[in-house]
Amino acid sequence: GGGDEGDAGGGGGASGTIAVDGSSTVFPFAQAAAEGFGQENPGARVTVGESGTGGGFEKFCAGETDVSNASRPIKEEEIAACRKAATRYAELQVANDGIAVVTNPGLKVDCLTTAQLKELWNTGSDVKTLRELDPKLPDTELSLFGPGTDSGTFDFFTEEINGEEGATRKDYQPSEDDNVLVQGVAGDGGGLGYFGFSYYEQNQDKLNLVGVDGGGGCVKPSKATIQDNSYKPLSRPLFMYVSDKALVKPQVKAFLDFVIANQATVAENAQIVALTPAQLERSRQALSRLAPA
Amino acid sequence: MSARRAREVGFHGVLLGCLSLSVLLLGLLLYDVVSDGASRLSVDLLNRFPSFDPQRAGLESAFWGTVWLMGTCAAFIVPVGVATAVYLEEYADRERWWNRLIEVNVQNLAAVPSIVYGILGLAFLVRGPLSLGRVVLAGALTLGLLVLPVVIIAAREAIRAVPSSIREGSLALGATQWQTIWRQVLPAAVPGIATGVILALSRAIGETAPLILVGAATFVAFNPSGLDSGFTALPLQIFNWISQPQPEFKVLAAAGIIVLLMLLLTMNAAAIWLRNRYERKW
Amino acid sequence: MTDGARLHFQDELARLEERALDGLDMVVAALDRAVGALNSQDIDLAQLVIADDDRIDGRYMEVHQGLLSLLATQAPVAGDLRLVAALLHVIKHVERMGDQCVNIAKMVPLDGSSPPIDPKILEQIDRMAAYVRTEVEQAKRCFALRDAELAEDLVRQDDVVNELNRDVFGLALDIGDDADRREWAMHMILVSRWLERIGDHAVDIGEQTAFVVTGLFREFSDASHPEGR
Amino acid sequence: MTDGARLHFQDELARLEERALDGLDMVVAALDRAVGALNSQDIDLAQLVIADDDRIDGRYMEVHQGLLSLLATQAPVAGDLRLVAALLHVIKHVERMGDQCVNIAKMVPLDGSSPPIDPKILEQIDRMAAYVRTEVEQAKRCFALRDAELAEDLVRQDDVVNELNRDVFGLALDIGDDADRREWAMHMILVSRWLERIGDHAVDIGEQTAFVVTGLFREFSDASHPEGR
Amino acid sequence: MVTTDRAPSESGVAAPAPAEQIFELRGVTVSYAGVPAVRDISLDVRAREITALIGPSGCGKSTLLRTLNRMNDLIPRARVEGSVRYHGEDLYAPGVDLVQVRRRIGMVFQKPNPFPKSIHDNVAFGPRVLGMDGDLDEIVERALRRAALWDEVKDRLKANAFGISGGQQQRLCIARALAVSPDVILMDEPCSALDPISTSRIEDLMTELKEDYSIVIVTHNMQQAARVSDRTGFFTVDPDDRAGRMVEFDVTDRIFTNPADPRTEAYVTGKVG
Amino acid sequence: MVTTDRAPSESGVAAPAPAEQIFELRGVTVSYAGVPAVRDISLDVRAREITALIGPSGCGKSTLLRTLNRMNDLIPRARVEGSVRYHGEDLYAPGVDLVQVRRRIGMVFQKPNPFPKSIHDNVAFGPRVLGMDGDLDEIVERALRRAALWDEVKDRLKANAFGISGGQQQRLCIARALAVSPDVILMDEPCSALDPISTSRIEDLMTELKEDYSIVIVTHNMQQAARVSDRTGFFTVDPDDRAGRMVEFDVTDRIFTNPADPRTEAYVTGKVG
Amino acid sequence: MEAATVFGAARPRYGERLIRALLFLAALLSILTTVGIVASLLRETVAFFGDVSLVDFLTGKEWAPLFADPKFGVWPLVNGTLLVTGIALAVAVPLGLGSAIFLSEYARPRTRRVLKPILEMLAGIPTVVFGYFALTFFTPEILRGALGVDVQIFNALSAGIVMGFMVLPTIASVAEDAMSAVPQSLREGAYGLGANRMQVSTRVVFPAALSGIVAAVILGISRAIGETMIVLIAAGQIANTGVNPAEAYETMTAFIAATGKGDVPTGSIGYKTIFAVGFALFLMTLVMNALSIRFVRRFRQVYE
Ligand SMILES: Nc1ncnc2c1ncn2[C@@H]1O[C@H](COP(=O)(O)OP(=O)(O)OP(=O)(O)O)[C@@H](O)[C@H]1O
Ligand SMILES: Nc1ncnc2c1ncn2[C@@H]1O[C@H](COP(=O)(O)OP(=O)(O)OP(=O)(O)O)[C@@H](O)[C@H]1O
Ligand SMILES: [Mg+2]
Ligand SMILES: [Mg+2]
Ligand SMILES: O=P([O-])([O-])[O-]
Repeated sequence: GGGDEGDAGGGGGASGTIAVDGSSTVFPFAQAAAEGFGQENPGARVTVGESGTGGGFEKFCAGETDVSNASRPIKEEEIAACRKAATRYAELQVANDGIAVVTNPGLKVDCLTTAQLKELWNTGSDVKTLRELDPKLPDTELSLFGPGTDSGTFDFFTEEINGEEGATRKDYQPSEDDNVLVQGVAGDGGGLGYFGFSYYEQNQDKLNLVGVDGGGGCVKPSKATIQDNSYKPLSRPLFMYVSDKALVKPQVKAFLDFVIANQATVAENAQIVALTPAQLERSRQALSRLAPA
Repeated sequence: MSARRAREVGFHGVLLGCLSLSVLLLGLLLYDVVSDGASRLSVDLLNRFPSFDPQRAGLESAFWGTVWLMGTCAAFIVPVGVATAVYLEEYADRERWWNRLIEVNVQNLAAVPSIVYGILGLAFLVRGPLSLGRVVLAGALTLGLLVLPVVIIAAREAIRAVPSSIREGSLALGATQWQTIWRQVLPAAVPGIATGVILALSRAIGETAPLILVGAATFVAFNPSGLDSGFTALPLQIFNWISQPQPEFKVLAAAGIIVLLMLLLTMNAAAIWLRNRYERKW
Repeated sequence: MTDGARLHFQDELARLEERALDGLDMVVAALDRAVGALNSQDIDLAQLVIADDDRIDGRYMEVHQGLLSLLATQAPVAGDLRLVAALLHVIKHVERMGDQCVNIAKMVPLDGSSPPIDPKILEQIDRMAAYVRTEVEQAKRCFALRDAELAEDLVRQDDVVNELNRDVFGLALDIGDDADRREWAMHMILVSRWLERIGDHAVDIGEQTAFVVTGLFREFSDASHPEGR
Repeated sequence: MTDGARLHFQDELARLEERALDGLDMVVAALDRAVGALNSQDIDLAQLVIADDDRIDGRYMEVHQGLLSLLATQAPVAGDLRLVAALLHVIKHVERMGDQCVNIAKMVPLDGSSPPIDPKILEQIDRMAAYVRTEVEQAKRCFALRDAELAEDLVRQDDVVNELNRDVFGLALDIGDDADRREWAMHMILVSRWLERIGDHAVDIGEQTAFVVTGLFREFSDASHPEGR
Repeated sequence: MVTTDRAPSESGVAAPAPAEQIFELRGVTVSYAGVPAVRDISLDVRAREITALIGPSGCGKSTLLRTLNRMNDLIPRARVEGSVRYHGEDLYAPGVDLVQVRRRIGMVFQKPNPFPKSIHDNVAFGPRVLGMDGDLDEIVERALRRAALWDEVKDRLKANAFGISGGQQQRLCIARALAVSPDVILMDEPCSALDPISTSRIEDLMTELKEDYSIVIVTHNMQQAARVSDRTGFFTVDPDDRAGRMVEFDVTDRIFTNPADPRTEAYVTGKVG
Repeated sequence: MVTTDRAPSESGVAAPAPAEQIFELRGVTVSYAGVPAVRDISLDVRAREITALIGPSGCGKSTLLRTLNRMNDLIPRARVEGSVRYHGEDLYAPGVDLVQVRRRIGMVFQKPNPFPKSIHDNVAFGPRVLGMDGDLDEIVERALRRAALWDEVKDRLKANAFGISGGQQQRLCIARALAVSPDVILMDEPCSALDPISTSRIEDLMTELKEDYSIVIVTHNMQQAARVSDRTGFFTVDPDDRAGRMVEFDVTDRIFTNPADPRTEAYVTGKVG
Repeated sequence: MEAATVFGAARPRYGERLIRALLFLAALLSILTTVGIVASLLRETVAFFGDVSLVDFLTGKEWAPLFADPKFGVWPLVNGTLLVTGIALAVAVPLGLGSAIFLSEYARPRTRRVLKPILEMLAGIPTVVFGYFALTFFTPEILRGALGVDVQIFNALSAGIVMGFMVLPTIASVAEDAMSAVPQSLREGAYGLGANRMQVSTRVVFPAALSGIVAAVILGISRAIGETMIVLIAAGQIANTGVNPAEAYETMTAFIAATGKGDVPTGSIGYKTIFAVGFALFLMTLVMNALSIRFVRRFRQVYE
């Protein structure tokens, strides 16, 4: 179980445990939220894990966590699992995320179309150099990097670019750890890879950012283009799921209230892309709908 | 004769090279870590909770989490490990298949990868029969089970090192078997057992994979308050920091590694002290 | 710290030495009686000497066996070993001396007949006996005290005894023609020889004393060397 | 596998036994010479016996010391120990027998004077000497062969010698009144006693044989018991 | 001609006191895992005597000794057949209390095995575990005195027992055994790890102790058996079944001067192997 | 009255052959970390003799023995003063080849220490490391025969050396030493771990070996020194400086029947400690 | 019965029996642990083999369980595990044993007293640290930089070598223990025959300590096979059937850790693979261990 029941103390006095787990993409955001919440409510004991979106849902449906972070919406199998455990839940979008496509600074490329990306990354692709995609591009032999098959980023990218979740060429170098991918691309003259935008932000000097042309011209990811979803199709929403059972605990409710109320600050602290006002409003409403009588 | 001598000198050189290379590389690693992390090494590090802001982040909760884990782990492995060792050494009749099974089993467990223990901890302690949740107790027991074979094997060796003449001497005075074990064998084996326990704990303290699998949280902004409290631990925190995109966290991670190494150093020093202090040539 | 070491062995060795040397007392007693019986033609006394020899023989066997046991069980070396070896001889001498006393006692006619006695010879025999007695006692003393000088002094005593022995011989030769007297005189020659032999045994014990003390072999007097005789 | 065990000790013990028993051969030689000298009044031969006694004494010391060394260094037990103890006595007997031979040889007048000889007595002495000689040889044989029966047989031989001794005594008594003859006869009594004692020593060696073989003490004949004499 | 045969055993050193039997073994066979280690041993151990067991390695001396205080019970597959009586009672009867057996029948081992404690605590251990009454210090002192060790250690009773010499350690082990007031002391090669001087110290002690205790000693050292014991049993390995047998049991003098069995003679004179 | 004094030593067993000196020690002091263990030892070891060193524990017998093949060089802070000459040459001169020294001066230790190899390889070890010429099998056989072990092991030369008995192991160690054709064999209590029968086997072997080799043996067992050696040195610990001294060095017979020094007498008769 | 008079009535000692029972229960826990491991692995493994045939699992040459067209041949993972372990051993065994021989036979006692604990402490460095060292320092600076080897950024070589340094202290320490335990008398015996230090070390001490050395190596193998973090971080995650160490490989442990931490939905086939691979890993270590026990025992019998 998630821990002891806490009493809903007065302003800033929420106490008791709150178990948050799930996506590692959302982790920085959840961590910053928990930290802020903890400062206001010293009695509250928030834990944040990063079991991954799938791992998070597993625990969440089993009733082990109060809040589950997710970098994608919940899937059929997971819904089934939750149903089986009689766990009912609600979904809140808490931030946005983009996937950055990057190359080694030595590999000069400014923009790729989704079609080119697909040609490069799809199942069975044996593209060895960018020149095979476009004669103007360098013919450096490529070293491909990407997240491991276990991450939400992988699922999202393969879905959006290759059209089927999990469909990808297999001779790239995957890692679950985005830092490792940064290392890989930065360390390999022919390095090309994709991963969460924030990792690009932190390593701009080592990487060359590639714009993506999803039909509407070449757009480079940035906080703004991700937030307004103009960086297509590689922008995505990030979620927190909360269960009914958890919401009964006043501290959980207080926590979620805090998250929504301070969404922008938290996102900034976490160096993650904040919600648009519209998105924020939708989440706020969703939360208040959840609020127990 | 001089060819012999030359070979001797060459061999010496090669051996020295082996050792130097080993020490050199490990020294390089340490240097790498220390030079990265030294700047962040301060008391504050231990007085602060983790944070999104690398400037403010510390490992208080991870440190105390580790302390709790180790304490609980020790409280588990010492009685169970010693009891098992005593049973195997003093009571078990090796002719019986079940006792041989236990023996072989312990040896096997010692070789099982730590990650498998993570699976076990998740399935049986956090969930399943015990359903403890992701609390100190579950983490400690997982690590405990992981290093239990180490303790059992060390304790067995320590107990075996107590010469049987001590046992016979005691029994011949009319002491019962348990009196003999409790008053003679165990006291004499304490240094060996203690060394084994410390070595086991120093293995447990650095384990990351099983805790990850058990699903220990990485952001915990409070110190454990009991066995049923959520927790994080030093290696988890270090791993987390290493995985953060901001380079400042790498420095923090290095500082965390230094802290962990210092804990290790302390424990090893204790083990060495114990070993030297009580080393006994029978 | 060393007091207790091999206590048992030392005790036992001392005890055996005492028993062996006490054997010399038994010899003295037997000697007194035998010579007394000869003087007084006392058959009972003579019989007593003969019967008592069993005790001396018993002592011989006891000490001899005791010494062998010590050798077997304690494996003595150096001074201890010399003492054991010497005692083996001493006790044998005791036994032999006992036999000589028996021989003397047997010279008392068993039929109670009184042979013709020559007082001069008898006196000489008595004097000899007295000397021999002293010799035996001195042998005991020198051994007990480990006194090599006293032991060597025995040779001087023995010279006197040898002298007396020769005197008896001379007296017996001069005894005259009476067959009975002559026979008696002949017997006295034998007695004197036996006494002399007892003295020899005593000297031998003295030699053993010197051996125990110095570890060197040394024959005080020797048949083959003129000085001795 | 066991052949080699304590080889050195066994060799040494065997060697010492041989040396000791060879001592008996020396005694036989001395005896022959002494009696021969007596018969022929051969001063040189007599001197030879006297001089040669040093060799016997030397043998005594050699064997005795060898035995002591064995006792000290090899700590023999059981049968080995009995053998060592018996040899200690045997070699002492050898030495004593040597002394008796010297005594006999000394009966040859050194001034070259020819004493009046009684052929009957001399014949008897010769017979005695022959018997004693056999006894000594038999003693050697029985000891070497560890033959207890042969050892006991010595007693029978010794009875003959004792008989002859008594005969010599009787003959000497009857020798008549001539002083010189009487003196000579007296000397012959002594010679016969010495011969008899050599026999006794031989019997003693027999006793030691029985002791080595059986480990039991047993005096074959004893002064204090009538059967023996 | 009268022969005055005397068995040397009877003319030997002081004759034993009226024979009180401590142990009576009849047809004792001890097996390990079904294989007999010693077979068919019958012998009597008398009070206030030192009984020595000698014989070549592996002839079962230790095995037999450990039968006397049921130390073999510790070995899982050891089995004792035949009758072992202690003061007339069956030592192997069901219901015999092992603790009592081992208290009454003390044991001293080949290598000094002091406990890793202070000298005092070593001696006090037995009385403590047995819950003996009486002033512990007094018991300790008495035992140490009895073992001729008091003077050497009285100033450092609190010192660790490993700090004293091997010979002193062995005497400490004897003191430890004495502290529980045993009746018999079994010693398995008690001097084989000691130098000659310590050995003779222990031998002296045994000789003293036999005034009050009965002692059974196993020793490889024939000379030792010869020196200290009153009676000696000679064991050998039967070449047929590789099990130990007792060849001869007699007063020690006799075993060493005139043994009855040629195998004993061969062994004591060093002629076998 | 002529006295026929004779020193028993000269009437003893076979007199030694014309004295060829193997070792000549003059004023040898050996210290560990500056503390002398034996002090001022002068003695001569003769060829084809067994020289025994006896004395109480700690008197420096082993130390002195190990000085003779420079085994003490292995101990970092051991120092040898005085002169040790081997066949007249300074053993401690600079430039002396330790390998040659140890090859000529073999050593056998207290506990049998066969290498964990086959019997054959144990014996072949020395010749191999020294790169000796000749048929190895022949060398091995010769050494084993010389050590009186060949018949017992010839059928299992390939078997592990641990499979044979302790006594055989010790003879194997002797064979191993013989295989490199030494001149002297040093033995440090070679029988103290063995039973009496194995011991007497080794003693026999020593007696045989001394026909061709010179042997120096350290032993705790006085009887052993007495039994096997030709000459014996008695050592004792000086109570003042706790260093060992040689009290007496003489032919063995004399040491055991009539020692010159009362301390020797006291020691050999067991009256000290 | 009769015994009552001499020895007093025997008291049954229930306490002793109770203690024995408790100790036995403690010992049983280790069995329970194994049962627990097998049970926790087996449930999902059985479910896994409901979906995937055992034959495919064992004989398939392609491992892609989470891709659109999943492939379940475990061989690439095993291959990766063996390759990395092999490289690690190639580093750790010679260096570890060399160091052990040096410490045990050549070093002065003081050097040894200092170095040995340092080595032992190094054995306790969290493997995460080694992982990052491999990725951020060893691959770029040493392999590519200093040595100029053309390796991918994730590669078996770097992971293996660094893993070798990770297990090296373990091997060195255990082997040194074994060699120190060789009685001094053996060394003296060899010196006494004129052997030099090298000959003593290699021909006497090393063979004598062989069982302990084998145990050390096997312990090293176990640690290498079971090691997760280094390979997770530095070896890459490509299920690779090749043998070129310059390429990236995925090992069994890395797969489990990555997938367990990742985004696989509970109950999906991907989720079950974790357990199937875990079970295979468990069996592998089991077999290794059985071999080692037998091996060590055989040596013990011969040499002790
Ligand atoms: N615990 C045991 N298990 C199996 N066999 C044993 C055991 N103890 C002894 N034996 C065997 O029993 C026999 C007798 O052994 P025991 O130790 O009694 O002999 P010992 O005469 O004391 O020999 P030693 O003089 O070498 O001590 C030997 O063959 C031995 O191998
Ligand atoms: N390696 C060493 N370092 C320091 N001191 C030593 C060393 N070896 C021996 N000693 C000391 O030197 C002295 C003599 O020792 P050594 O071993 O030569 O005596 P020992 O006569 O052979 O004794 P033991 O009979 O017990 O073997 C002892 O006081 C001992 O403590
Ligand atoms: Mg035994
Ligand atoms: Mg020594
Ligand atoms: O941790 P994820 O966001 O990749 O599921």
